[in-house]
Formats: sequence, C-alpha cells, structure tokens
Amino acid sequence: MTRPSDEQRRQMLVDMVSARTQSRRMWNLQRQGQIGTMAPIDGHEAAIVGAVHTLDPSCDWVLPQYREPVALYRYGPEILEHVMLYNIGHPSGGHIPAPIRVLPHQISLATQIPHAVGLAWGLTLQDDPGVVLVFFGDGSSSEGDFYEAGNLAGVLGAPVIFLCVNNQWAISTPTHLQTAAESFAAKAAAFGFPGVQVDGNDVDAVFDAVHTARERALAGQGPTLIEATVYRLGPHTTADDPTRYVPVEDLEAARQRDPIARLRAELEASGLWDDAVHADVEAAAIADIDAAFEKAKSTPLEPDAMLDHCYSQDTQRLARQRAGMLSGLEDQDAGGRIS
Amino acid sequence: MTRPSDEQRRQMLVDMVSARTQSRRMWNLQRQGQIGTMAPIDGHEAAIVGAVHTLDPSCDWVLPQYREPVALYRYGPEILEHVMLYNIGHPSGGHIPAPIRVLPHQISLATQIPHAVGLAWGLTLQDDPGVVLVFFGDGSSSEGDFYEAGNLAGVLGAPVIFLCVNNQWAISTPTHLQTAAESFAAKAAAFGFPGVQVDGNDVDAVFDAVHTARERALAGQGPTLIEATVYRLGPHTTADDPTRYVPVEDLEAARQRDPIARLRAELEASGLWDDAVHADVEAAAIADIDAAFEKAKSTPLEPDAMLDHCYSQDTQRLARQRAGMLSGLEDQDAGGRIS
Amino acid sequence: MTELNMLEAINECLHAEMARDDRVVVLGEDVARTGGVFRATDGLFEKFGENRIFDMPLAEGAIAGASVGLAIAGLVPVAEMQFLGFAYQAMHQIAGQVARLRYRTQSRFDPAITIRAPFGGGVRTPELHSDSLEGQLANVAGLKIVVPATAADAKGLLASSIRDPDPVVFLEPLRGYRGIRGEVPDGEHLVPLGSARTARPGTDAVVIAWSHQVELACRASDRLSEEGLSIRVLDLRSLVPLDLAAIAEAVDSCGRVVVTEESPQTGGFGGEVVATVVEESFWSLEAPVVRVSGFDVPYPVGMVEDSYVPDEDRIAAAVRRVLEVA
Amino acid sequence: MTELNMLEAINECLHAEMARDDRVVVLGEDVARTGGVFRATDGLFEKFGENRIFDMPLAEGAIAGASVGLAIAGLVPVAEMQFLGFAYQAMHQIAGQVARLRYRTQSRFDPAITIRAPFGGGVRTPELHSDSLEGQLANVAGLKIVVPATAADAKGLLASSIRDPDPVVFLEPLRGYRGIRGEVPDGEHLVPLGSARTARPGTDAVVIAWSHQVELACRASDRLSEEGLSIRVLDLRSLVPLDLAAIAEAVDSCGRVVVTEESPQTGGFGGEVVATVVEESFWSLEAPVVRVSGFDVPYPVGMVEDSYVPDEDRIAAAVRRVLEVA
Ligand SMILES: Cc1ncc(C[n+]2csc(CCOP(=O)(O)OP(=O)(O)O)c2C)c(N)n1
Ligand SMILES: Cc1ncc(C[n+]2csc(CCOP(=O)(O)OP(=O)(O)O)c2C)c(N)n1
Ligand SMILES: [Mg+2]
Ligand SMILES: [Mg+2]
Repeated sequence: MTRPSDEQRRQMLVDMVSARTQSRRMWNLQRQGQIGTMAPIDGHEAAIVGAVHTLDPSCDWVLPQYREPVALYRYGPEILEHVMLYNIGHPSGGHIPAPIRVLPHQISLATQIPHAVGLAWGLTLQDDPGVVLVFFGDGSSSEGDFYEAGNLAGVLGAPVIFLCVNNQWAISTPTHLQTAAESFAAKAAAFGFPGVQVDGNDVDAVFDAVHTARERALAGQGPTLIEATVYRLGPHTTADDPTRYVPVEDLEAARQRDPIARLRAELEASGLWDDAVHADVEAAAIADIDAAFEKAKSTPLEPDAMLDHCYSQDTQRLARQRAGMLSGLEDQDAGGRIS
Repeated sequence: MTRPSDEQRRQMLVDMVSARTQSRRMWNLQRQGQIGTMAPIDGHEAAIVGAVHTLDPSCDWVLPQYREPVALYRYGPEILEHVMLYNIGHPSGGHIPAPIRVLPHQISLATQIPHAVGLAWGLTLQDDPGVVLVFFGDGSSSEGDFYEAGNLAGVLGAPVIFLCVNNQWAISTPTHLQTAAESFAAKAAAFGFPGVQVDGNDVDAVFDAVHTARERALAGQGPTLIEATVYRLGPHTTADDPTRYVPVEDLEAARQRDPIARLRAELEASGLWDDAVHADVEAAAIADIDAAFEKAKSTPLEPDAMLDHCYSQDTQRLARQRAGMLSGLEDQDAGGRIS
Repeated sequence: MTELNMLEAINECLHAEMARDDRVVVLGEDVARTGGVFRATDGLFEKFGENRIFDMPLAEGAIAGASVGLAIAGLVPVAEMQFLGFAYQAMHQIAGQVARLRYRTQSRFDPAITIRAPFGGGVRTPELHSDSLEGQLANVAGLKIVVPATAADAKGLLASSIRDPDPVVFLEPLRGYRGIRGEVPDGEHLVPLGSARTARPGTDAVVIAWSHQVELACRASDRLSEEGLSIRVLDLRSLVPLDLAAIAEAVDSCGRVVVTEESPQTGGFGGEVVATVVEESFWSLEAPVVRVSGFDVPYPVGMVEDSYVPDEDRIAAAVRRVLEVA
Repeated sequence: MTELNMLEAINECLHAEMARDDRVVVLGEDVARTGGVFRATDGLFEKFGENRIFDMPLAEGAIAGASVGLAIAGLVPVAEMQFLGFAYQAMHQIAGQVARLRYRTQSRFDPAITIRAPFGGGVRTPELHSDSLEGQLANVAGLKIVVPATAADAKGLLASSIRDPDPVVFLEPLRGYRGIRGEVPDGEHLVPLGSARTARPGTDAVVIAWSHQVELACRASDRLSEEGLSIRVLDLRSLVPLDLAAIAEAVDSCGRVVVTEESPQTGGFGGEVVATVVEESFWSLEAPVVRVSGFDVPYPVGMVEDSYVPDEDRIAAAVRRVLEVA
C-alpha cells in the first residue's frame, strides 16, 4: 500500500474542503439566480481529490464528468475560472487553457470514456509519458460508450485509469436498478484488465488504488478500472428533489461516513489540522470562487461570440449569419438575395 | 449434464448436414449470379443446431444474426423460403410468417440483442412461458448494444440466452484484436449472470449448455451468456477473400475439428448413420432448397412493392410517390402541383 | 375543458392511455419512482405499478432497442429519452431498427412504439438538452414526427401517437412544459396525425411553424396585427406525415411565406418546408420564402441562447421582409 | 495524369497523406491487415505499420470516440465507418462530440478528424449499407460534408479533408469505387472544400447533384443534348460548406432547376438545396424546382433497388418537366 505523505494528506484535505465550500457557494449563487444548474460535490471529495493527487499534472490528463472540476485545484486555479464562466453560461467556459491537461466536463454521459482511451493511445503513439484518468458515474457505466471504450483499452493496453465514482444514484435510479453485476469494478472482467473496488470515503485508499493503477499504466501494463464507492450526500443537481426517492436512513448513515469529516479527524489527531486552519481554508476557498465569479462576470462577450469556434473559418452561410447578427435584429434572417 | 437422446442427435445431424449442404448450394447460386451476397455456415452448424434443439418452437423465440437462418429447420421449412426470398432480393424475404417464433436475420450487428431482451421481458410481463435465444458473433460482442442489453437483462432477470458464436474472426479481425477479455463468456461478469464457454464443435456440449440456460430462464433465474467456440471454415461471405488473412495452418487444424465430421463419426459408430443416409439427407436438402429457390423466383412482385410496409398507411407524400411510380417513369418525380 | 399546461396535459394523457390499454408500458430514465425529471410521468408508478412503468438503466440505445422487443411481444411501449439530444445514443436503434421493424418484417409486427422527448431552447439547460433534431429524424423513413404546440394538442396528439401502429417520435418543447397553458378537453381527446392547424387566421402572409415556435409566431402575428397586417400562422403539428394540402392552401391564400424553426438553418426541416411550398404552390408565391432559424452552430450556452432561438422580433422582421418585396 | 477509378484515387491519396504527415493515422474495422473490405486502405499496413493503421474492435462509437481522443493528443485520425448506415451506431460521438470538440473547447483543440464512409445504392448490398444519410449529417453544425463525384475529386477532396482542421465526413459512392474512372492528376492534388464544379455546361436548365448522381445527371444531360437541349450539371462536391455563389450563378443563368439525390425525399438534403435556390435566386426561377430522389421508405432490397435510386431516365424526365412549364 502506497500511503500519501502527511503533507500530501494535508493538501488533499485543503482541496476537499475547498471543493465542498466552493460547491456550496455555487449552490447559493444558483439559488440567487446568478448561475445555472449545478451539481453539488458533497460526498465525492475524497474520490476525486485522492485520485488526482497521484497524478503528475505536467504529463497526466484528467477527463471529468461534471462533478469533478471544482476539485481539480491541483491542476491550476484557472479551472475555477472555467467553472464559473461555464456556470454563468459564458461560451469561454469550455476553454481550459493549454497546457492544463484537463478537458471541460462532459454532459453527454460516458462519451468522454472513449475520448480518454483515444487520448491515452495517442500519447503512447507519440511516446508522451502521460496517463489518462477518466471519471464517470455508476449510471454512466450503463452506456455502451463505457463498455466499448473499456474493451478497446484492453485490446490496446492503453495507459488509462477508469474511475467509476459509484455514489449509489443516477439521479433517482439506485444502483440495483442500474446493474446486477457484483460491483462496478467487476465489469473489468469484460475487458481483460484489473478492476478494483475502494472505499471512496477513504482518501488514502483511493490514493493507493489510483497510484497503483498509474504505475501499471506507466509500466505498459495497461488500464485499470477502479470503483470508488461513495454516497451522494446532496441532490443530483439544483433541479432535483431527492426527498422523493432517497431513503432518509440511508442518507443519515452515509453522512456518518463523510469523507471530509473522516480525514479531518485523522489529521486533527496527528496535529496537522485544527478549526483555525479549517476556517482559513474555507475563507480562502470562498475568496477564490468569488474572485472567479467576478472575473467571469466581467469577461467580455462579443455579440456574435456564439458563432465563433464552430468551424476554423466561417462557411459562407455562417459568415452571412454573422453579418446579419451584427447588423441588428431586423436583418438577421434575410440571408440570401431575397429581394 | 443433459444429453440429447439418440433420436435427437440423429435429427441434429440431419439439420447440420442439411444446413451445410444448403449453404453450399447458395454459395454456388451466388457464384452463378443467381442470388446476392451470402455468408457460409461452415463450422457453425453444431453451435446453432445444438442450441435450437433445446428449444420449444411453440413458445421459445430465436433471434439470429445472419449465418443461422439456414440451420433453423426445426422452426419450420418456411424459413428456408424466407432465406431464398431474401437472397434473391425480394422484399418478402423479411416476412417469416406467424406463428413461427423467429425474427429475420440482422445486418446491423448486435442490434438484435436489446430486441431479445425486450422481447423476453415482454413475454414475462404477459406471462408467456417462452425464452428467447439470441445469436451474435465474437465481433458483434464489441458493440455497445451487446453490453447495454446484457446489463439490462441482468437487472430485469429476463429469460434470455445470449449465444455468442465465437468463430475466431470478424471478417478479417481476429479475436485478440477484438477483446483482451479472458473469454467472451467472461463478459457475463459485467452483467451479474453466469457465462459459460462450450466447445461449439461438440453438439452435445452446446445442447447441454443451452438446455441448462433454458431451465434457469424458465425457473425465473434469469439470463445466461454462452460462448460457443468454433472456427469459421469458409470465407466471411461470398465477397470476402480469407486467404489474405486466415493462416492456413489454423484453418487446417480447424478442419480437423469439423463439427459435422465429429457427430457423424459418433453416430456411425453407434449405427445411427451411414453413407446412404448421408447421401439421402444431402439430396433432400438440395431438393428443399431448390424448391425454395424456385418458389422464391416465382413469388410475385408488385411494381410498387418497395413502397409497402413502411407505414401502416401511406402518408400523403408516399401515396403520391406510389401513384407516380405506378404511372410509369416519366411522372415519377412530378410530385406536388408543379405546373 | 380544464386549463392545463403542456406537462399536465401530457401527464393526464399518459394516465388515460395506460388505463385504457393495459398493453401500454412506459420506460425510461427516472420515469417511475420520481415521475420523470420534469414530472411528465408523475403518479404512473403509484397507479400502475412496477409491471407497467420502468426506471431503466442509463442507456438510451437499450431503451429504444428493448422497445422493439416489447413491441414484438405485443406490448405498446412509450419510451422516454430524457432529452432529445441523447437520442443520438440510440440513433442506431431509432433510425436503424424502430423505424424499420414494419418494413423489415413486411408488417408481421406493428412497431407501435412512441418515443417521447423534451427538446428546444430557452430554459438554460446544459449542452445537448435543447437541440432540435427533428429535421434529422424526419429524413428517417418509417418514423412519424409529432410536434405539438398547445396543451390540448399535446394531449390529443400524444393519445393518437400511442394508438398509432407506427413508431412516433413525440417532441415536447421544454419551454412549453410550464410556459404553454390552455384549455384542454376533458376525457378522450384525439387529434389525428398529419393535419395542420391554423393557429392565427390571416391573409397577407403565412408563418409556418411547429412546436414552441408556433407560440412565438402567434405573438409576432398579434403584434403585426396592431400595425394592420393580417398574418396567418400555420402550426404543422406533425412533420411526418406532413399536411401538404394545408400548406398549399395557406400559401395559395397568402402568397408570402416565412418558415421558422429552432434548428441550425442548414439541413433543418425548414428547408423541407420551403421545398414543399415550391412544389405545391410555386405560382402563388409573391416573394421568396424566408427561413428564420437557429444559426449554423451547435445550440449555444445560456448567456447567448436567447439570440440563437428565433423570437417574435426576428419572426416579425422576416414577415415584414417578405411583405416588402414588390 | 493517370486514369484511375475512385477506389484507386482514394487509396493513392491515403498513401500520400500518410507519407506527407506522420500525424495521420488510419483506424476502422478491417482496414489494416486486409486493406479494407473494398481495399480502399490496401497496402497502408505494409507500408506504414501497426503504429499508423489499426484494425479496431467492432464498435463504431469507439472508432469515432477514440478519434476525438487521438485528435486531442495532436494526431490526425482518418477513421472509416465500414458503411455509412453504421454511422448511426456512432451518432452520439459524431454529432455530439466530433462535431463539437472545437466549439466546446473554444478552439483549444482542432478536431482534425476525417470520417470516411462508403454509401449509396446500386450494388445490391444488404440493409443499411446503401443508405444516404448526408442530409441528416448536414444538419449537424460543426461537420463538413464532402461528396466527390469523380476520381480526381476523390483524391483532391480527400487530401483537403484530411488537412482541414475541422471534422469532415467524406462520403464515397459505392457504385463509383469501380464504376467511376477518370484522369487523376499525379502528385499533390488539392481541391478546396466548398467550391462546386460545373460537370456539364448548359443554359436551358441546371441539374444540381452530388456524388454518384452527378454521373447520372451527366448522362441525362448528354442524352438531352441529342434532343438539342443544353442542360447544365452542377456538382456540389461538398454540402457543407455549400457553394452558394455557384448555385446562384447556375440558377440565374438557367432559370430552371432539378435537384437529384438518393435519400428519401422528406428531409433529404435536396430540400436544403431548393430552399437555397429560393433564397439566392428566386427571381430567376422560370419554373418550380423539381426534386428527384429516393422514395419515402427505407433503402430497399436488391430486386427493387434500381427503381429506388434515381436514374438518368428519371432525371431526364424531371428536366423535361421543368422545361415544359411555360
Ligand atoms: C447520454 C445522457 N443521457 C442522459 C443524461 C441525463 N442525465 C444527466 S445526469 C444523469 C445521471 C448520471 O448518473 P451518474 O453517472 O451515476 O452520475 P452522478 O450524477 O451520480 O454523479 C442523467 C440520466 C445525460 N446527461 N446524458
Ligand atoms: C453495426 C455494423 N457494423 C459493421 C458491419 C459490417 N460487418 C458485417 S459482418 C462483420 C463482422 C461480424 O463479425 P462477427 O460478429 O464475429 O460474426 P461472424 O461474421 O464472424 O459470424 C462486419 C464488421 C455491420 N454489418 N454492422
Ligand atoms: Mg451516480
Ligand atoms: Mg465471428
């Protein structure tokens, strides 16, 4: 078992607390009508942060689903700016600048998994030393894309780590309606590479599992599927009402296994954390996200921005549409030579 | 182990020999330009016939890929007529008449697998006692449809038998480029039901495995994935040139395990078969397929047949297209009120 | 008559159809226990139980594919795609299988399958939730494409779709779920597929629209009527079957035509409508037909989506434009 | 110049592009060891080896999806769909991901992906092998749709497609693989995307076509010229980008227009062409535009397919029809 160092554990708790704090701040902003629908991170922190802390941001890639970006601080504070731009609905929200090896989050579930395999394969073909970590949920594992990608990765022996964050729910659908497999990790048997299940509330266990998977990948031994078992402590998104379907007992029990409380207690016991540190981390996290929000809001938006970046060069028709849009409403749909 | 009776084994050999004979006859017809592309059955006979002989045609369904139909004699001689109609390119080729519980073969690989699950589920919902047997190849198992369907079947506990005929090739692609899984049977771990591998050249082993799977399904114990391991002894189809990619040694070795030769030797040893019987079966098979071919050729074809059966009733536009077609070439595209 | 929004009308219809015919089964992601992410299927699980409505694993291909099997078994599946953009995950089953079951089996089996899906912009959803794919689906022979614009039609067209022996893709405008309300006939209410509706009478020009754009076209018409213009609005109601006669009649009477839709312009169903207008009524045209549409880029993010989706200003401007032509 | 058929032209182009740029990688079902089911990729495996060309597991979604990842890694994937009808299996990746990688990431990544696929009728293939889906794909903003009609264009447009930083769906007519031959420039040959070609000059009417229909339109034009008629044939070459100026010029000069395609009529790209003609050149039209197309049913089986695909007789008849209009 590879254990993170004390300093790594402290930094992981910082990232976990920051992520939850920022996610809650976003919840409030959404409730105030300042940003769009968002998906709270509560319960996922150790699974994400523990995984990402095994990576080398200079060469390893992260492909998130949609809960992860706020917990990728290790990859650069710019990611938070992207998160806020995205959440206010600004087109630049998709632009995580190079050289940050993180893709924008994915809405079309599981489609990022074949991307991860192609990317990992592409790295190998070019002797780039990185590995690819791809996140997806228990629900997303039912999509054909997951299986097609897992199977392809097995054939290629590509350096990719499949991290299934099993939070017990896909919106309202519980895992027993999602699959009859013994576990999500067990699905790796279909691909011919190892599948391991870890307690996703235990950041050390996650760290160890992903670390091992990364070593395997770097050694040319191919992919690993990891299932990190957690519990979704909040609603699916700001648009969801989990009281319709989440049993209160289950939720209460899960709260007892809160990944942040657990790591915090351990670090406090070893004198690495205390209330003051906690408060400082929270305050810094709020300051960061508020700054990112302000920056996002003041990011310029050209009137025809929505027409950019569809093609490397406007088609003739798109150029006309752009001209119409810039000329004001009246002429917008007068394309062609109609009169 | 459930062994088929002597009479069953004899009948199975009849079906196997007939299927191969008819497949070869079709090969010749294709070479003479009388029918379209066809996919020879050579090497698949025991896997198909052994499986189908466990079924009760009055309640169990068969969903073939494309090599199977000629070996489904047990479900009725009409199937051969369908095969020939299909192969001469007649629209009625798709119409296997009720109450035969066989669907037309499938071209879009693996798409029949979710159909099988839906059908099996539908039977259960209506207290219909049948099970569904669905065939697909090693190649088709890489499609998302296979996995999505397997996973769904596991959740539903639907009475379906997934029969993967692993003939070592998907056109030119060998199984080691198709998956790194230990076997195709091993993929069942992803779905939470049993996966078993059988020697698909051993008709008794196939019979036993499918029989057991059927008993499980009938007892409400859900699906089974069976991998029947065979070798494709012929080209992929009449359009293929396997000398470009099939190693001759492998093919020679596989010919030694020919499923028909094997069963024939056993039955001959027990006095249930001899050269005369064999010749009779072959002659009858030829007579049957030639009759089916003649019948197919003389099946009427209305000039506007291609427009039938798209909708239960023609749309306005389709009705016009039909009128145009029936009125002769000149007016065919003059839909609307153009002049 | 009861005043309902579209969501309530759809929900009421699903209740009634499941009660009327016990072959009707509902399947989709999150449709049962929580009643759908928009509550379109609310109450069905409680009323009809777990043998009639199913929370499916998260796989659109399997939802559509299993529906084919259920139809072969003689059931009448009503499948939900949680958002139309995720029908792409199922296109091989919808376009390749659902649409062709009748054709392939030469009518041995009725593909009596209805696929419901919300779509359309204006409510700040993430990527692929708002995309208008009806033009792509309309090119798939074998499918019927139904696009209600009012609460009453949502009820009456959905009932007809479920009862239709052919596969129907039934598209529900996200913005109409709560934003469109109206009087809905109580009890059985059937609107036949393939008959367009005059949403506003008028003689100077006609705006041809479907789904939520009908509402906006009506607002444009109302506004232009204040300027003394008489602008007809033709609500297609279904794209397949297309009501050729209604299109011809409207174009013949008005002579000037605007077609409006949310999809990108290139390859959208608007082009089909223009071609139909030309085929049916070329000699009645007093001006070129103008298309109003989304732009040739993917449906964009929240801050800019309102300028992507045609609104009443753009529709009114286009109408003025066709009227200006001498 | 060398006389080649389309297949040879495509194969030659792939060899040249892989030699020119070692970021170009080829992936698909059966493309490497056996050189493709039509031999379009013949010899590439022998020449460039297993780090440049890949026999993929049988999963179109993964072929398209992995291409996105390869593009992110900086490679230039040329993916093959064995037949266009099986692109439905990959539609969530092609329409939802490949087409949007640039848009979603605001050009951080170039989706320099080419997806080749054979399509089109006339060669007695099984279901879904012949289907014309170009109209559906053209509605997907972000994709370019390229449809060569000659051997020289197959080479020149494929080279441009591979080098284009945007994703291109490159459609190869099955009937043209061996049936279309012609002089092909040796060495580097680039035809820009978005410029139509006059396949036959003419002034009495214009037939607008793409892919294999261009060949048939030319035959119809040749035949009609024997009757003293001068029928232009405009080969679009790419549907996206669409050469609006060339369409306008042709319609303005000829005044009478036929559009021909293989897809079912409803929702096919022909409707888009008609709408474009109306937008660009309404006042030049001397007769309604006539569409020639497949019928509104799935591509049918072998015995009847010849009457499904428009042939020179039907095209000629449609031309006569538009000429008859006073
Ligand atoms: C292809 C696709 N289908 C459906 C949806 C709608 N949807 C959004 S989130 C979600 C549930 C995802 O569950 P899971 O993968 O377990 O992730 P979690 O939200 O639990 O983290 C669904 C069905 C979607 N975004 N994409
Ligand atoms: C979805 C889809 N993709 C590709 C093809 C083209 N194709 C036809 S058969 C075949 C190989 C099938 O291999 P397998 O499933 O092992 O069956 P086998 O032919 O070996 O019996 C391929 C790629 C197809 N028909 N459908
Ligand atoms: Mg989940
Ligand atoms: Mg095989």
